[in-house]
Amino acid sequence: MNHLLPWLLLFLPLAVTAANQLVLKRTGLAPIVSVASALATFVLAVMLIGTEGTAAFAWATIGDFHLDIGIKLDALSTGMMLVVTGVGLAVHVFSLAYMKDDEGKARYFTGLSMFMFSMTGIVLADNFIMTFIFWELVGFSSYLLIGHWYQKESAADAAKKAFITNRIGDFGFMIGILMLWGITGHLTFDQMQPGLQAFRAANPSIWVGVVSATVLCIFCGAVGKSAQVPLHVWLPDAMEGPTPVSALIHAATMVAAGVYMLFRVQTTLGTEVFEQLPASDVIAWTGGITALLAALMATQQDDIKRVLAYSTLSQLGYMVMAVGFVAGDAGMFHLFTHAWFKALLFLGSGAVIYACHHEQDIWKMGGLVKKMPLTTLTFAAGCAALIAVPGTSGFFSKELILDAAHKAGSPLFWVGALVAALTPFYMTRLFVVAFLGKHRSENAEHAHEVGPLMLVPLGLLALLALLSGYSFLNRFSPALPEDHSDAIHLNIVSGISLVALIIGVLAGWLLYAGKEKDPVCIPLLRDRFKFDWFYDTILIHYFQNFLAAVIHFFDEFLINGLLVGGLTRCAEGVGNVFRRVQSGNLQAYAFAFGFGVILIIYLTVFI
Amino acid sequence: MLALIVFLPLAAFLAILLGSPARLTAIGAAALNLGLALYAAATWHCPCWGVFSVPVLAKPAINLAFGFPDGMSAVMVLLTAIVTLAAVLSGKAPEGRETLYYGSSLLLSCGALGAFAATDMFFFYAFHELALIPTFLMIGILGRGERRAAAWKITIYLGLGSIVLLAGLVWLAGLTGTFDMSKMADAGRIDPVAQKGIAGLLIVGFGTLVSLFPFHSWAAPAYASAPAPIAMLHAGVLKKFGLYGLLRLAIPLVPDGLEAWLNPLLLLLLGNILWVGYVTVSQKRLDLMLGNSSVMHMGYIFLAVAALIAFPENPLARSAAIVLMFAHGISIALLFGLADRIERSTGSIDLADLGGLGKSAPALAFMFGIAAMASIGLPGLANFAGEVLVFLAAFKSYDGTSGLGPVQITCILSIWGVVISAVYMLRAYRNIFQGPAGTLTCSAPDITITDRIPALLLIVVLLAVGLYPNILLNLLK
Amino acid sequence: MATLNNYLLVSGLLFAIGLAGVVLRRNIIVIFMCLELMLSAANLTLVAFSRFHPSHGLPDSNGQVLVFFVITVAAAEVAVGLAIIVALFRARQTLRSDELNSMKG
Amino acid sequence: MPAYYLEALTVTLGIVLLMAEAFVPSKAKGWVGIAGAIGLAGILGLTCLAIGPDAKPDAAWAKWPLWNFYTFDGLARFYKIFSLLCTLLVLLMGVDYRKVLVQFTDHPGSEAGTGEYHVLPVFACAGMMWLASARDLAGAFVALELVTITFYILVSYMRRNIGSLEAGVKYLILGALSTGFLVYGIGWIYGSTGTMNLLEIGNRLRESVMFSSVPIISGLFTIHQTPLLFGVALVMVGLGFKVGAVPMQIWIPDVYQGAPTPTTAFLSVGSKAAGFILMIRFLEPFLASPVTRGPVLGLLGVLACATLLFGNLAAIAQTNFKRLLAYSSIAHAGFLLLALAAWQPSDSELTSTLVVSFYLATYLLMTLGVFFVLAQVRIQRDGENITDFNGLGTTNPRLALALTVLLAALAGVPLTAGFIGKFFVFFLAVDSHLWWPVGIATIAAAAGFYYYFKVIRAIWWMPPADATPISLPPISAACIAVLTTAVLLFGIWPQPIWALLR
Repeated sequence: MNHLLPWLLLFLPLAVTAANQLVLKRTGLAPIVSVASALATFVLAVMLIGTEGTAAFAWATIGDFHLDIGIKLDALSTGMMLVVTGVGLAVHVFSLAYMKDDEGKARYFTGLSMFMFSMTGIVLADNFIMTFIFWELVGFSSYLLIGHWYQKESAADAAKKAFITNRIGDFGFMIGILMLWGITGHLTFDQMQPGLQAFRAANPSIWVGVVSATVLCIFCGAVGKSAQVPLHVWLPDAMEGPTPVSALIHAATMVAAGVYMLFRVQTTLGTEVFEQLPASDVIAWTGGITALLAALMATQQDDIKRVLAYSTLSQLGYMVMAVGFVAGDAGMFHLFTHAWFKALLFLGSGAVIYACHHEQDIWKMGGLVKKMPLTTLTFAAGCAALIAVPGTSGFFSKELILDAAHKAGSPLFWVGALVAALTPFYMTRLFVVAFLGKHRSENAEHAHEVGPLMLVPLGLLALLALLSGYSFLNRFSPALPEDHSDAIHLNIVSGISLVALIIGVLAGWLLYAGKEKDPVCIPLLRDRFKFDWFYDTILIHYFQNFLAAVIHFFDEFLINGLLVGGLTRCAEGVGNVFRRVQSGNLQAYAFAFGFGVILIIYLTVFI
Repeated sequence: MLALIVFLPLAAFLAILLGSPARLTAIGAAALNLGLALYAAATWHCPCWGVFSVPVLAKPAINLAFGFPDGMSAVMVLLTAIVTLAAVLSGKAPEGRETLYYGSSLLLSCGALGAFAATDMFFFYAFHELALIPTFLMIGILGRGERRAAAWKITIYLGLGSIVLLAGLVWLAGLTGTFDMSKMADAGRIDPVAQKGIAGLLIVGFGTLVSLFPFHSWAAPAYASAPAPIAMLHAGVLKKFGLYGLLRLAIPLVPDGLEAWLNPLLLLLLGNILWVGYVTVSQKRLDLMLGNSSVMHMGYIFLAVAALIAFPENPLARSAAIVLMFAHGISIALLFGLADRIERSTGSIDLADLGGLGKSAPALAFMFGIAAMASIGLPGLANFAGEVLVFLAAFKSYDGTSGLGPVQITCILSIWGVVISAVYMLRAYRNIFQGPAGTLTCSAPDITITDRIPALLLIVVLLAVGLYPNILLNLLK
Repeated sequence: MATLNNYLLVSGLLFAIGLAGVVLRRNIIVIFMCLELMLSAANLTLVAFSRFHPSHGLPDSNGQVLVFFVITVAAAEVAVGLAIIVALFRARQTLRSDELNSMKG
Repeated sequence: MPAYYLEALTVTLGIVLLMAEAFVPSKAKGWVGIAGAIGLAGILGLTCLAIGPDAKPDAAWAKWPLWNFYTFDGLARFYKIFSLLCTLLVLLMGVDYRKVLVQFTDHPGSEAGTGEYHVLPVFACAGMMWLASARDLAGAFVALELVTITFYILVSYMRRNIGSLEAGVKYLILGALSTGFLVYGIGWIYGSTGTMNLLEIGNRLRESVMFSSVPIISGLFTIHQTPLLFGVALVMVGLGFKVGAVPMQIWIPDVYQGAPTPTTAFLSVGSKAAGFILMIRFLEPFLASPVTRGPVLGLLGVLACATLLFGNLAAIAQTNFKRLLAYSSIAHAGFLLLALAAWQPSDSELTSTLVVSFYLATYLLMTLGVFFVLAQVRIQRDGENITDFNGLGTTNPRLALALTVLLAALAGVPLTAGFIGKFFVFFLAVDSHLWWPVGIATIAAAAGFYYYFKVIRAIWWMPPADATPISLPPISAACIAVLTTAVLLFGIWPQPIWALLR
């Protein structure tokens, strides 16, 4: 492999970040430079397709031990790079128009470049510490971009929430990395499997438990980053960021990094290992539950981006579930297709929001099909892919996951089927309410079609959304089940999913066509199953803050007051007793003196 | 040559006493010293650094001797020089108190340099104490808020800690029969019972100086009240003396004794990380929060020390401790320096009063953001390198077969501290720089160009070590 | 004939009486006299030891020399002491020891 | 020059000064003190010429029987220098202290009748110098009484001042009491060993080791252990009184507080040092003998612990600075006793004698320095409370700096002379495995740190009550400067004192 290109791919965005921050932010060149770098990385990613190899340099060396920054190129990473840079390029271009009037434009593009650097690092990493490093860095970039409009309370809070929630996941991730290091003796992916085999051979009785625990710890990282229940709460809030950011980070790439990482672990440790681990069931169930709960919550959201955010959660749940069924390649394929169509949907919603003067409530839109037909068309393509209309990319990938669930004979298959019905339901609701019917607000009335800088990315992504399931495109997917073909077979799985699709669409259409306001109101779903309430009120407000206050009190009272103050007072008290002896009375002195003499004589003579 | 580095601040201090312009002299001396320290750190292997030695007492032999027994001293000297320059640059003396202000900063610097460079135990201890005196005085005289109470507290705590430490050191010197730290190991293995006693005294003594739980109550109020350069120098540099001492003396000389105290030490360092971590969460003022956070982060360095105690042949732990000491020194100095800027700019340090400062002071927001991120261990900044090495060091002996040992369990619990520090740091950043601007912040001036220099100096160091830790690790070879 | 122990007993008693006087009496002059009594007791001890440890057939002179010194010193002490006590009486118009307590603690 | 010339010269100086003071008509008496100081400085210069009989065995004087109860070795020379230096500084302090003195004498406002105050220390000095050479209990007793009786006068010198008189009477009664015990104790030792010569006592005890059952037969003589120890205990009572060991410390706070400040300084340095040198000389034979070593060391250990605890803890709550210094002087006595309790005989590298002497030398520098400042504060602020030092850092920063250094030295902060002394005491105690006393000494040092820094806190952190700066007269200023510099210098480079001792 050519050594220069991958390093360039990794460090070009960093250089651009630095240049933007240090020099270019005052000149107005920052956006252009960032877009150019996105283009360049996309070209590099395309050039690297099909190459394999590794390269590394020591980042921290202590004696024989060293932590490396290394690059591992294989089908998985190059394919993932294509997704990252492809969506990245589209989003960069789209942002040029979307953020045109924003005064923090330079900061925004700096953040985007920073994100591209971090994401590239995760994808190319050849060892766990490097993964962790960039894992944290994407979190940081995401923090920057969610909080782009930092003067808005909600944006600032959302950014903080995203970072901290991810940190909680990383808590487990770090432990998992450390344990895996202990078990296999290595941090580099390529060297782990022999270590694991040796461990397995040496500890036939306990290895399942230990490795399961380790994998679950690592999975915690994915739960945080890929926003699985119960750490999913940050992702809907993250919609406070600019919409292109949502498209790039919170739909297509960063949130998928959890799945990518899990799949990397799975291939590294060996799929047959995973088949024996009870941890796999936990992963699958977590994914399934997330998919279901998120889909349910999506049905009752009014904010266009939040609907999409919950949809993202739900689809990520699918992918995680696939990994849990040791069908990570199916998950990766879904990741690949999902990246395109979800980015498309987000950018489409961005175009809508932009056109409606930052109106995000779907009930205040309506009739947009007439105002902005091209956007509507692309959005419809995205919808079709998401709800898995046969022939679209989403159909092929989702089918594979359901297939895997079916093969495993798990009840999760029915959960997946339910989600497959819910997805068309809420997407139909969204489409019908936002694009069809009459416009229901000033903003929607004055909306007009967006410019070419936005439309071109939308169009390209729409093509990919529809076509990326076919073999001329899906061979670029990071991973693909070997027996996959792009023909549509009718079997029990596809039958059930077709039925689900039809039920969902029909229900959505019947319920929402022509409605002025939401005819259904399920408080539990609107309150997002009270997760946020539970975290904010119970965990943060009552538990964490109360705990902190109590500990603070004890710190002041016990340690500072009793221990330290007590010791001081004790010393002073003894001193005051001593001072009592110095009464000033000569007789008492003489008496004390005499007493002392007796004591001394006793001590000297009789002891 | 090394003596030159140590005594240059002292010479500048005397020059200031004799009437030389205080700020200029201090900056000049600090800058010159940084140059020398850089050179020294790069070439510490050269035997020329180890020759300075003046006998002050013939029998028992005590020498005023400086040298680099290993890279750790060189790194600490470098850290001191960097923070000193940043501290004197960012200091702003009250009218008419320049002499005191800059003089004591220089004296503090001299003490710290002497302590890290001394090879004789007597001066190792003595220089540290020399540095404490200006700390106490400055907090009491030029501090703010509850300065008297805070100064009194730090005086008493550190005074008592030093005396406990002295008892341990004297015991050690008595058993080894020499004050030369490099020759102490030649005396042979110390009796285990004595080791246990010495180790206990050293842990409490050094621990108090490093604000080991539960001897930490002095730190937060003192740093909150201290003038910026003193807070920077003490929290950044001088506090590390205790850890340096543990690594330099305790670990090589009383390993068995330390091992006997391992489990209590693990509990105490968890106290630092979790207990003080939550204390930090409930702070309402930035300065107190930073003070507590500095206490909390000491726990991680203690974790490295504990890992070194538990697994003696663990070069990872030693390097981790040094990297983290260095990184924490730089980052906390940066935080204290910038907190002072925030207060100067807005007139308040209370988290509830501030908000939206990022709009009117973007450069300040950027720099503080970097400092905050460094403090919560973001990769790319030096602290992360230290922390990750600490965690790896703690898992050094874990192989999966035999469950998690106490060190690993402590490490796992400590990692939760990473979450805690994100909670309070981001909350502070959120409350100060984000959200809508308030009356105090809407027209607050941004950090001036001259004030940016010290902050940038520290940021560059943080980034350099963070992006490529081998810069620092190569110095340790 | 009186033995060494008899002398030592008497001198010990004298010493104890002196000490008791110092501890119990309130008048400074009396206390001072008791102190002299103690010195005399010590002198008696010295002389007794000197007498009962003859060297070359004569009482050992060391002890006796010290006795003379003690007497001299005691005289000087009395001279100075009485002067101070007189000054105190002039200033305070009292010689009660328990009234001397302006400094304590 | 035979060493005893030094004492003779000192006494002569005293007499000449006394005569001159009486017959030279002058209103101001400052010159007496200055003349005395100059004279003492001359004698101080002569100490380097002084030699003992070993240096010149052929000389006629070397064969005198005087050398049976007078010795001249390095230690003696050191303590003679010490006494001379201390007295010299006290005389100088007295010169500036006249302003207070004249308020409380028979003719208020006039210096008539204050001249003796500047002469008497010279006589006390002669006594101390003799003590440094004492080798015979009788001689030691007389020298000690010369010191003590002089102090009776010095303490109560302000005869219109109730405090001074009260202090004088208390010192007189308790001092005389301790003298009684001392003589009685000497009597018993004499009775048990048959001699008052310390060298001879040592010899007899050493010979008696061969028959180490009780009673011990030594040559012609039977040594009964019990009466011997009884005597030793009583003598220790007398000496403990001098050095301020608990429970014989009882007089110290009141007397120190009431006495004129230069006298307090003299008491706290000179008298204490005299007590310690005599204690060293006296204990040497008993510590050399295995029969008596155990009980004596035990006694010293207990005394050290009690003294350390009492002195330091009782000092914490003091508000009067002079009284605080009194407790501090007890506290330092505790450290010195600890060094003795950790007895290392003369063939070891670091002997207790050396450490005690070194400690006393540093103690002289710091304590006298502090007393110089205190005297000026007393004169100019008319008070001796810690609050009278408030804000000294703003009104006179240089004086404040000096006082800070001195107090830090007393507290034992490194790079000051005070630290090295404490350091060696700890070193000795640890070497001798005196764990309990070391623990107590640690607590004591911590408490000491606390109360000395209380004064530093007042100096720097408190606002001044009186904005007029304290101005230093030249003599005091020079002395404070020299002493502070010495404290710092010897803190970094203690070798000169060490060299003097060896």
